[in-house]
Formats: sequence, C-alpha cells, structure tokens
Amino acid sequence: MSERSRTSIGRIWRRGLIVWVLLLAFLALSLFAAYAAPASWAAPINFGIAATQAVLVALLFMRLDRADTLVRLAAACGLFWLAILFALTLTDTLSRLANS
Amino acid sequence: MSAGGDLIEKTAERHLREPWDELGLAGDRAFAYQRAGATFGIWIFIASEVLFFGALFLLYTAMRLEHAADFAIAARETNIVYGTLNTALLLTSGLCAAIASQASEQKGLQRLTLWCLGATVLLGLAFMAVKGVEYSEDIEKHLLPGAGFALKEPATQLFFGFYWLATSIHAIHLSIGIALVVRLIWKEWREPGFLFESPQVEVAMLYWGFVDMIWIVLYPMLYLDGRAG
Amino acid sequence: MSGASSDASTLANPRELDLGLPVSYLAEGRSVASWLFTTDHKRIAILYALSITFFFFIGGAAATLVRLELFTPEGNIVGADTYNKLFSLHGIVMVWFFLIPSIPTTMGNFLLPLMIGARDLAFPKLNLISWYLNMAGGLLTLAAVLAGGIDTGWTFYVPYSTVFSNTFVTLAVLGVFVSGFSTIATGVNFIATVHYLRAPGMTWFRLPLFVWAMYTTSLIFVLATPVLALTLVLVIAERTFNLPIFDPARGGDPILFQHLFWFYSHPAVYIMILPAMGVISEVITCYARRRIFGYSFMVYALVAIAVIGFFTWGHHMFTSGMSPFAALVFSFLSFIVAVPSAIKVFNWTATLYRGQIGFESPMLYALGFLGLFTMGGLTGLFLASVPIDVHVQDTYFVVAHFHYIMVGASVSAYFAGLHFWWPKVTGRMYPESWARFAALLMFFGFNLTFFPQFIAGYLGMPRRYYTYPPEFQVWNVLSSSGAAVLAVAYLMPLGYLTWSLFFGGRALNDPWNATGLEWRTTSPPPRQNFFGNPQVLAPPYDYHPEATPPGDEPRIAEKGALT
Amino acid sequence: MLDALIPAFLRPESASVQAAKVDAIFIGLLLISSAIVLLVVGLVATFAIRYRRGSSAKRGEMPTIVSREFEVGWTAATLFIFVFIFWWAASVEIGAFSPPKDAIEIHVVGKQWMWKTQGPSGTREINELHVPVGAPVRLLLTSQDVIHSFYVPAFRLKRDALPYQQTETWFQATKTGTYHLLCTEYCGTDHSRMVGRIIVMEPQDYAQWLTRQPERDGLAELGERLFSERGCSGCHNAGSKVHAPSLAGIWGQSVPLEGGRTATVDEAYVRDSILQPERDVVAGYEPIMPSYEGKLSDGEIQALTAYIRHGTDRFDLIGSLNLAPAQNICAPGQTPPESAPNQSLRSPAMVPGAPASGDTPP
Ligand code: HEA
Ligand code: HEA
Ligand code: HEC
Ligand code: CUA
Ligand SMILES: [Cu+2]
Repeated sequence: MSERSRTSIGRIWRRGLIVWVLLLAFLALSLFAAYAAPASWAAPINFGIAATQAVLVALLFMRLDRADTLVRLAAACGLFWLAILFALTLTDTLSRLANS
Repeated sequence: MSAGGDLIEKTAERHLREPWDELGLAGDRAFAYQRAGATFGIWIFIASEVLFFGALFLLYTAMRLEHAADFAIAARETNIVYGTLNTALLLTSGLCAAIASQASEQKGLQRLTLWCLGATVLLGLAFMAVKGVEYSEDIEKHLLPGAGFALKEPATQLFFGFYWLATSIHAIHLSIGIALVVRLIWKEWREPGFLFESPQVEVAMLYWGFVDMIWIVLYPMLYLDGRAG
Repeated sequence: MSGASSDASTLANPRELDLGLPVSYLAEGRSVASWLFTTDHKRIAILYALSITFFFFIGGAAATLVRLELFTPEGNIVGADTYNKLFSLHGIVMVWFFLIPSIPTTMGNFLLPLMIGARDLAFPKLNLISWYLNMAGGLLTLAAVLAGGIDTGWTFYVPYSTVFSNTFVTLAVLGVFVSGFSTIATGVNFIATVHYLRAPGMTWFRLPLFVWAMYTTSLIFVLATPVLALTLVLVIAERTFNLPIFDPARGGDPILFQHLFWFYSHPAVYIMILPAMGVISEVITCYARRRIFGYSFMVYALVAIAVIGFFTWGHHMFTSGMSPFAALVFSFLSFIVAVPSAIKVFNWTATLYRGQIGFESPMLYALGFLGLFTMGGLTGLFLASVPIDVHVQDTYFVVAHFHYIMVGASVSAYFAGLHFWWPKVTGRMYPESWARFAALLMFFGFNLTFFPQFIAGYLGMPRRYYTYPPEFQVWNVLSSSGAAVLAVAYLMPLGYLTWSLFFGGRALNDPWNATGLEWRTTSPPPRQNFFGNPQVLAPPYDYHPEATPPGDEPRIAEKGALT
Repeated sequence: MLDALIPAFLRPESASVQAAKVDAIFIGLLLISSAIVLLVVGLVATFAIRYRRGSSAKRGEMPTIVSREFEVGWTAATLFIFVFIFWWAASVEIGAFSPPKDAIEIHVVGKQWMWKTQGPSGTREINELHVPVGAPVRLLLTSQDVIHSFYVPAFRLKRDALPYQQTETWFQATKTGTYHLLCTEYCGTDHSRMVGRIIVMEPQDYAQWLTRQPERDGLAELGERLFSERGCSGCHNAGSKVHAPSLAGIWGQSVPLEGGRTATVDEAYVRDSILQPERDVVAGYEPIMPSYEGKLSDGEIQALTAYIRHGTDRFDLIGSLNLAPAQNICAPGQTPPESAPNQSLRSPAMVPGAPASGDTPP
C-alpha cells in the first residue's frame, strides 16, 4: 500500500493518457484496416487489434500488471476455460463444416 | 472458561463482526485483506463473465464460419459512425474509471476521484444515448429480425439476432456499471471520505473495465466485417 | 487426539457439554426477521435446508406420479402432455433446486467456515442474496408450473423449446437463469473464503477433503454456470423476441445449443458428485477411525475431476449429428475423467483397511454410496463407449445410470452428511435405530427402483415415454414398486429428524469423537463459531496415527445424550 | 458365444451386423465391470467385517511407502483399462462408420409424430419401413419440425433427425422379422406414440413387395381435396389453432378414447368419427368436431377414408426439402449402376479439414 501511495497524480495521469491515446490510435487503425485491407485480411487484423486493446485495458486500466498472482490466476482461468469451450465446440463445427 | 466468557462479552457489543476479525491480523493488514478479498472476488466474477460473453462470442464464431458471406452483407448495414463513436466514448470512460480507481487509493485525491467517477458516468450515459439513437434508426431500417426484415439472405437475420442480443446484453451490463458508480458518488456525498481506499471503488472500476473490454471485442464483430471492397 | 488443537483455555472443550456457555446461533434472535435478514452463514444454511427439502418433495411427488403412470404400458393416470410436464418438472426441480444446491449450500455454508476456522464466509451479505436469488428462481419455476407447466424436459432442447412448445417455457427458464446467479455468487464466496479466511496453520494440504470438495465445486459453479445462463438467455430471446439464434429455418444450428447446454451440464453433474465425495471422505474416516488413505491423491483427484470434467460434455451428443471425429475425441476424454473417480473409490476402500469400523447410520449411507457410485460410474463408461451409447442413448439405461449416481450416490451422501452433522447443527441427537432402518430401506428401495431400468434400457425402452411397448412392463412394475418403498424411506427421516428437534437428547459437542475444527466448538455453535482463535497444528483426519487405542470410538447416541 | 452368458430374456433381439458387435463390447464391459464391482464390494465387505469395531483383528500402522506405490499402481492400471476399452469401442465405431457403396438408400423424414420413409423407386411408407435382409441400407434422415431420433433397438441403431439438416447412418439386417422403430429424442406430446415397425423380408419377398406398392390412387387424391374443401384441414392440420388430433399416420393404430377404452382406426372407425364424432371422443380432446351426417355422401366418405389411410401429408419430401434424389438405388441382388457417389451427401469425414468437396468452407 505504501508503495502505491507514492505514485503521484502526474504519474497516474501520464500513464493513463498514454494508454488512452494508444487505444484510440488502435481504434483508428482498425477502422482504416476494415476499409483498406483486403477482405480476407481484414478480420484477422481487426480481431488482432481488438485483442491488443483488450490486453491493454486489462493490464493497465484494470491493473493486472501489478495484481497479486492469485488475481492473475483468476483471470487466466477465465481465458483457459474459454479456450476449452471454443476448442472443443469448434472441433465439431469445423469438422462438420469441412464436409458439408 | 473464564477467558472464553470474557471474549464473548467483548464481542457482544460488536454484534456482527467481519469474518476476517480475529484472524490474528494487525488492524491495517486486516483492511488490506478486506480489499484484497474484494478485488479477488470481483476478478472471479469477471472470470465467470468471461465465459458468459465467451459463449456468446462462440455463437458468433460458429455462425460466421458457416455463413461468412451473409454475415459480411449484414455487417455492412450497421452504422459504423455510431459504432466507432461509441467505442471511443467507452475507451475514454475506461480511462476515467482507471484514474478514479487509482486516485481513490491516495489521500487528498478525493476530488479527483469524484470528478473521474462523474465523468465515467457521463460517458457511459452518452454511450447509452448514442446506442438509443442507433437502435431507433436500426428499427426504421427494418433491421429487426422477423417479418419485414430488410435483407433477403436468410443468415443475415442470424447476424442481426446476434447484434440485438449482444448489444442489449452489453447495455444491461453497462447500466449496472453506471448504477454502481452513481451509488459510489451518492455514498461519498452522504458520507464524505467514503471513497478513500474503499474497496468498492476498485470493485466497480474493475467491472467497468471488463464491460469496456467486451465492447472492444464486439466492435469488430458488429461493425467492421464486410466493409472492404 | 485432536488434529485441530488450540489455545486450550479459550476453546470449548470437546469432551464436555457446555452448559454454561453463551447462546448458540439458533437462540440469537427468534424473530422471523432475524432469520430472513441474517448474514450468519449457519442460519443461511438452515434457510437453504428448508428450501431444498421443500423442492425435494416437490420433485419427488412428480417422480411418484411418473412412476405410477409407468406401472402399465398404456397411458391411464395422466394425459400425455401432463406426463411430459411431470418429468420436466421432476428433472428441473431435482437438478437445479435440489441437488445442485443441496450439499454446497447447506453443509457447505454451515461447515466451510467452521472447518477452516473462520467466523463467516468472505461476503456474508452476498451469501444472503444468494439464498434470495435461489428462492426467487425456484418460485418462478413453480409459478410456471402453476400457470400450466413446462414440457421440454430439463434439457430444453431447441427448436422444440423455442419454436414448438406452447407451455410456459420462458418463465421456467427464467427461474433457472436466476438461480444460476445464486450459484455463481455462492461459488465466488466459497473460493474467496478458502483463499482468505483460513485460520493460522490451516495450510492447503491440511484442509479437510470436504473443504477441497467445496472449493472445486465452486470452481465449476463459477466457470460453467455463466454458459448455461447465456444459453437460457438465448432461449428466452428466441421465444419472446423472435430473434433467430438456433432456429434452423433461419440458418441456426440446434447442435450448437446442445454444445452450450452440455458445456454447463456435464460439469454440473460433477457439481452434484464432488460435494458428495467430500462428505463421504469425512464420514468414512470418522467411522473407520482411520486417516484417509492417500490424502494428496484425493485432493488431486478432486481437482482433476473438476478440470477434466469440462472436456467431456460431447458424450451426451454421440447420436445428435455431431461430427464423428468430435464424438471420438469426447469419448476418449470421458474415459480419462473416470480415472480420478477410480482413485477416489480405491482410496475410500483402502481407508477401511485396519480400521475400527462402526456402523452408525452415516456410515451405512457412506458404504451404500461406495457401491452405488461404483455401479453408476461404471455404467457411465458403457455410455462413454460410442457404439454402446448409440444403442442406449435416451433409453432407461441412461436414466438408471444417472439415478445411480445422483440418487444412489449423491442423495445418500446428502443423508450421510445430514445425520453426521445433525448434532452439530441442531444440538440434538436423532434416534439411531430409526436412522439405520431408514438407511437400509433406502438402499433396498433404491436398487429395486433403478436396477430394472438398466435392463429395460438395454432392451430398448426409450426414456420420456408415456406409453411403452408392453414387453417392458415387467421391469416397470418392479421399478414402480421400488419407488413406493423409496418414497416411504425418504419420508422417514423427515419424521424422525423433526421429532428429534423437540424430543431428541442433547448432543455433545463432539458426539462422534471426530477430528476437524467444526467439532471443536459447541453444538450448536455460537454466532461467532469459536471461542477464541482456532489454530491448526496437524493434518486432518488425525484419527489414530499408531495402532488404534482402545476406546477410540464415537460416543454413540446413548452416551452422547444428556438425558 | 459370449452372449450366451446372458439369459435370453435379458437380451434384446439382435438382428443386424452392428448388433452383434455392440453386444460383444457390451458383454466385455459387463465382465470388466462385474469384476470391478466384485472387487470393490468384496473388499469393502471384507474390511467391514474383519475390522468391525471391537474385532480382534490385528491393526497397526501401514508401512508408509505402500501408499504411494498403491496409488500409482491403480491409477496406471485403471488408465490402461480405460484406454483399452476406448480403443476397442472406437475401432468398432470407426469400422462401422461408412456404409458400403452399394447400400440401398432410404430417405427418412421425422415429423411430429410420425416417421415417413421413401425408399428405392419412390416407395413411400408411414411409420413403417420394409427392407430386405442381408443388404446394407443407408438412411438419410431429416426432420420437418423438431429433433427426432430414429431408433431400432434390434439393430442397435440410432440417429437424430434434425430440421433443415441431414444426418445419415446405415445398417444391414441379418434376420427377417418385424422390429420396433422408436423415436428417442423427446419431441412433444406424442413422442411416445411416434413408433413404427421395421419389416425385414427375404430379398425375393421384398422385390415382390416393391412391385405391389400402389401409387396413390385417384380416390385418395379426391379425399385430399375434400379434406381441405370440407374444412377438415382447418382443425386437423398441424398448424391449426383448434385442438384436434393429427390424423397423420393414425391408420391401423389404436387410439385411446375418453373413458379409458381404445379403438383401432379402420374404415368403420373413421366413418363413425365423421358421422358421429361425439360417440368415440379421443382422450384428451373436447368433443367439438361437428357431425357430417347428411353433409357427405358415402363416396366422399370413402375418399376421405382412403386419404386418411394413405397419409394425410403431401408426400413430396424430396422436393420440399431440396434433397438431392437418391442416386445409387438398386434392387437387392442387382449391381448398382455405376454411380458417382453423391458429393453433397457425403458423410462427414473423420478428419477435420479433410479436403472438402463442393463449396469450400469459409
Ligand atoms: C452426479 C451426476 C453424474 C456423474 C458423476 C456422472 C458421471 C459419469 N457419466 Fe453421466 N450422466 C448424468 C449424471 C452423472 N454422470 C446425467 C444426469 C446424465 C443424463 C442427462 C440427460 O440426458 O438427461 C448422464 C449421462 C451420461 C452420458 C450420456 C448418455 C446419453 O444420453 O447417451 C454419458 C456418456 O458418456 C455419461 C458418462 C459418464 C461418465 C463416464 C462418468 C464418470 O465420471 C464416472 C466415473 C466413475 C467410475 C468409472 C466409477 C468408479 C471407478 C472405479 C471403481 C474404477 C475401476 C474401473 C475400471 C478399471 C473399469 N453420462
Ligand atoms: C437430482 C436428481 C434426481 C432425483 C433425486 C431423482 C429421484 C427420482 N427419480 Fe428422477 N430424474 C432426474 C433427476 C432426479 N431424479 C432427472 C434429471 C431426470 C430426467 C428428466 C428429463 O427427462 O428431462 C429424471 C427422470 C426420471 C424418470 C424418467 C422419466 C421419463 O424419462 O419418462 C423416472 C422414472 O422412473 C424418474 C424416477 C425417479 C424416482 C422414482 C426418484 C426417487 O428417488 C424420488 C423419491 C422421492 C420421493 C418419492 C419423495 C418423497 C415422498 C413424497 C413426496 C410423498 C408422496 C409420495 C408417495 C405417497 C408415494 N426420474
Ligand atoms: C371443429 C373442428 C373439426 C372439424 C371441422 C373436423 N374435425 Fe375431426 N375431430 C375434431 C376433434 C376435436 C376430434 C377429437 C375428438 C373426437 O374424437 O370427437 C376429432 C376427431 C376426428 C377423428 C378421430 C381421430 C382419432 O385420432 O381417432 C377423425 C377420423 C376425424 N376427426 C375426421 C374428420 C374429418 C374427415 C373431417 C372433415 C370432414 C373432420 N374431422 C372435421 C375436430 C374437427
Ligand atoms: Cu419424435 Cu420423439
Ligand atoms: Cu455427462
């Protein structure tokens, strides 16, 4: 706690604003990519950008970067279980699709 | 037995104790404990919410894999101006929320905390307003699935089914977030100093951040597909 | 002998009756409001106990009518639609309003803080809210029943539930949805409690297995329930707003619904068995007077079941039109998840070795659990083999499989725990010989009810059938007779336990001579749980590290009673 | 051989190639499981008796190393057994996966609450399916409303029929006879009455049966017209708001009547139902059907009866569902015409991402 209270207002703002500018820049980038990139590239680029933005928010706005291991573990669990859901369901849908 | 009796008398005054009392923790550690517990609790809840929205995203993924072309056609019909504006609004509100949360941890920053909370609420409300306008235009354009739907490709209805569902679930989450923040402001107003180091600020702001992230993912799903070419 | 020792002067002495000690949690406030607005985990546990008992009898009454109808091959007692509503009601109520909350919210709520030496759960208010959500959900579902019922089965398969059923699906689904929040909240609460509120010395590998069971169950609560919640939202949206999601006529995929549903519902069956496993571990060690065999493996097994349980849901969909490749993947994973269950069964058996085994009623239930769980689990392996499942899917073989586990195992464990901790919870002893008789009767009635269903199922009798080809009648008559026995057996505890509340002997603090922190306080415990700061110095189940000392045995009812 | 271990009345009829294989696995599993149950229950009982409270059996500390060795040992052993069972079951499944090329192709449509089938040369049946013994039969299933499941216990065969999708399975009967056809996916009110028969015939009988199949005659066509002109369809059709029983596939069935009696649907019953509907009211329905006494001629009643007998549905399932017509139909005993396997009906491959035919997945 004491370590936290040393952070000055200036630092809080500086750090926050940098992240915010980055986020908006990414937003602009994905908007641009949606129109300019070839159709087959647009989706990967856009979802890649979205993922990057989400990571930024999680790490720097929601402060996962300084959180306890336990909290990080909780976040990781969410993602891991999400991966189970996606992987096994898509095993079925994709293998059905591939043959229809 | 006498020692036990003693203890009982003491506790009788403070009828309801916090569970972490008497865990042998020094006073301020107990407080940090409470805060850490609350943060951990909300993160577990967020993990749970990740699966809630994850299932929704899975639905999108599976349907889009099956009907890629129709989805691209349908996605072109959403209003990208509102969508982008809303994304920007939410990202900014996320900034305010993050600042509020960090400011609340420090003495002397109560005003900043309060202002940032206020800004967060306002940006959230602005998002809802834009969404409302967008919804009414969508309805005018007959983008509500069912009879009289504007597009003829069958799976475009699926896309809009997803669109309405995802955006309204997100809006419900956002409203809860707004309510939480308004409650914080109200509490501070009733009981100045409440916000300082309150675990509730952190909890509300983490929730806000999560709702933000959901929109970040929804944005390319709903607005960016099918724009090229 | 106690594994959980403490500061002797401040803790209640387990071997004495505490006559002079202050009010128990039961006596603190007698008004209705003091119950309805309590944040005491023990009182909330009692509230839950009342509500799930209520729902159990509702579900049981529906089952009784189902069995009555199936006595003959023709439909003669109720109409086809009523029958469909009955088994749907039975499944929905039993799963979501009885079995899933049963052990976690009653014994879990009551014992989790006691066992780890805490004053309460981490979020006491949230705990109370959970109960209200649970009740709200249950009442919504009951409202659906009163309004006219729901006939989709507990699985709500689309497009039947979304497009074709004209019963009160939305209301019932809403009820289940709301109760989902209740379980998520409970899960969050339990996890935070175990992480943050363990007493000094209560390390992870000193946790009683019941606490581990609660912890792993909570993981499933938190990570599986949201998917069900979303799925139910989709059903509601499709029904009420006509949004196309699964509607095949508009390109939706009904199989996707099944994936989402079973992603929750398969792990949910482990929600129903893990707590039972926790209870059994406590009971068996106490009445065998032995340390649990292979504690660490028991822990790993619980965690493994909770995690691997998420990988196997597709075994409910072998005939659904899912891709055969996926079917094989899921089949394989289903076999893998059975390994940790095997570890548990073998370890319980080994725990009996060289014990001082007594046959008090909780132990009778526990031994019954061992046999019935093994039977149910092994038939699960039949189902996990694709070619066999193709034959018996949606037949009574499946019905028998899951009743063996859910009723034979989980409900037995519930009763084992109920009897085991009854003295702690109420401060009264129940009549032991009645309890033993009920346990035996339940075991007998259970097997008579459900064993014939394996045969009927393998012979090809489909489930959810209101009328059936007459050659299956023999098995159904057996099964229905068994159900009557079972009904009597279930009514008995209701009778004698209620009796004991008023006329039962006062219980000692530790009538079974058990280890575990929950026995180191008065029966019933005070609002604050302990008199002082519990501290843990040894691993759990410290029954007799060396050879059994003579006289190390539960104080049985007579000796445990004051009068 | 092995199945002799089980008394006959506990064994379901076994009438297909697949059935024998399933039974073999079943019995194998049964043996393993019985051994396990005996082991567990035996140990529990032995310990419970020998180490009952107060018995004089010797107790003492167990050697500490034993525990770990035991754990690893039985974990490995169960894992091994499980993998073995999986391998066994899976290999049977994979082996039985794709139908032989020359299989007879039959389209099956499930519908609340009946099975409609269309076999080679367009023979249509309701709640019945005639097949020759010894010939592989490939079923292509779909549904018009909700999910149903096509189940023939004697063949150990089950496959869901999904709306707007096609699933498939196959069997090869080994014994002539009549077998249950059941619906095993819950599909609403009369789920348990969605039953029929599979009739397995000698190939020559089957060939004869094929030739005997009447086309739908003029009488039924007339009945069909009358059915809508006289307003019957207003109540009896599936989409109707009035609560009236569906007449699809009721011919020859027994229906439960108000008051606990049952009646078999035949000419007399249909005639009675039309002329004196209040006499035999179907259980669970209001007696709201008007009498047509004097409003229909005998000929018209006959036409309606013929229509009810031959199926009340327009039976153009191939057309209505846009399914490609079956290509490799052949009478049993003949060689199939050199047929390119119908690509769009290809079974899902075992390998995801296998080269797809037709349109490429996105
Ligand atoms: C508490 C509930 C519970 C539990 C714990 C389980 C446990 C298991 N279940 Fe069950 N199941 C249900 C409740 C449960 N099930 C329900 C409700 C349904 C039907 C839902 C519906 O359709 O309505 C169902 C349906 C169901 C199906 C689908 C059937 C169908 O509809 O076609 C399958 C298929 O694989 C299956 C498999 C298994 C397996 C492999 C396990 C395993 O976890 C079992 C593991 C345990 C053991 C194996 C026993 C102990 C082991 C030993 C003693 C080791 C020695 C053994 C050997 C060496 C062989 N279950
Ligand atoms: C947790 C779970 C649970 C429990 C405890 C039970 C308990 C029982 N179930 Fe269960 N059952 C399910 C979960 C459960 N069931 C599920 C999920 C389904 C699938 C539903 C679906 O298909 O969607 C199902 C389906 C199901 C069927 C299949 C219906 C069908 O497919 O058509 C049958 C049939 O025999 C049955 C019977 C019983 C019986 C006899 C009991 C007995 O153990 C109950 C005993 C209890 C009592 C009898 C109550 C006590 C006494 C009274 C209330 C007094 C009144 C009675 C008398 C005077 C006799 N159940
Ligand atoms: C007003 C609605 C209505 C109309 C019009 C009507 N029916 Fe019915 N029908 C019913 C109802 C309700 C029942 C069930 C109760 C009963 O048996 O009387 C029924 C029963 C029957 C049955 C017995 C069904 C069974 O499952 O056993 C037959 C056959 C039948 N109708 C034929 C006809 C024919 C042919 C016509 C037209 C000439 C017709 N109905 C017109 C409502 C109607
Ligand atoms: Cu069709 Cu059940
Ligand atoms: Cu399962």
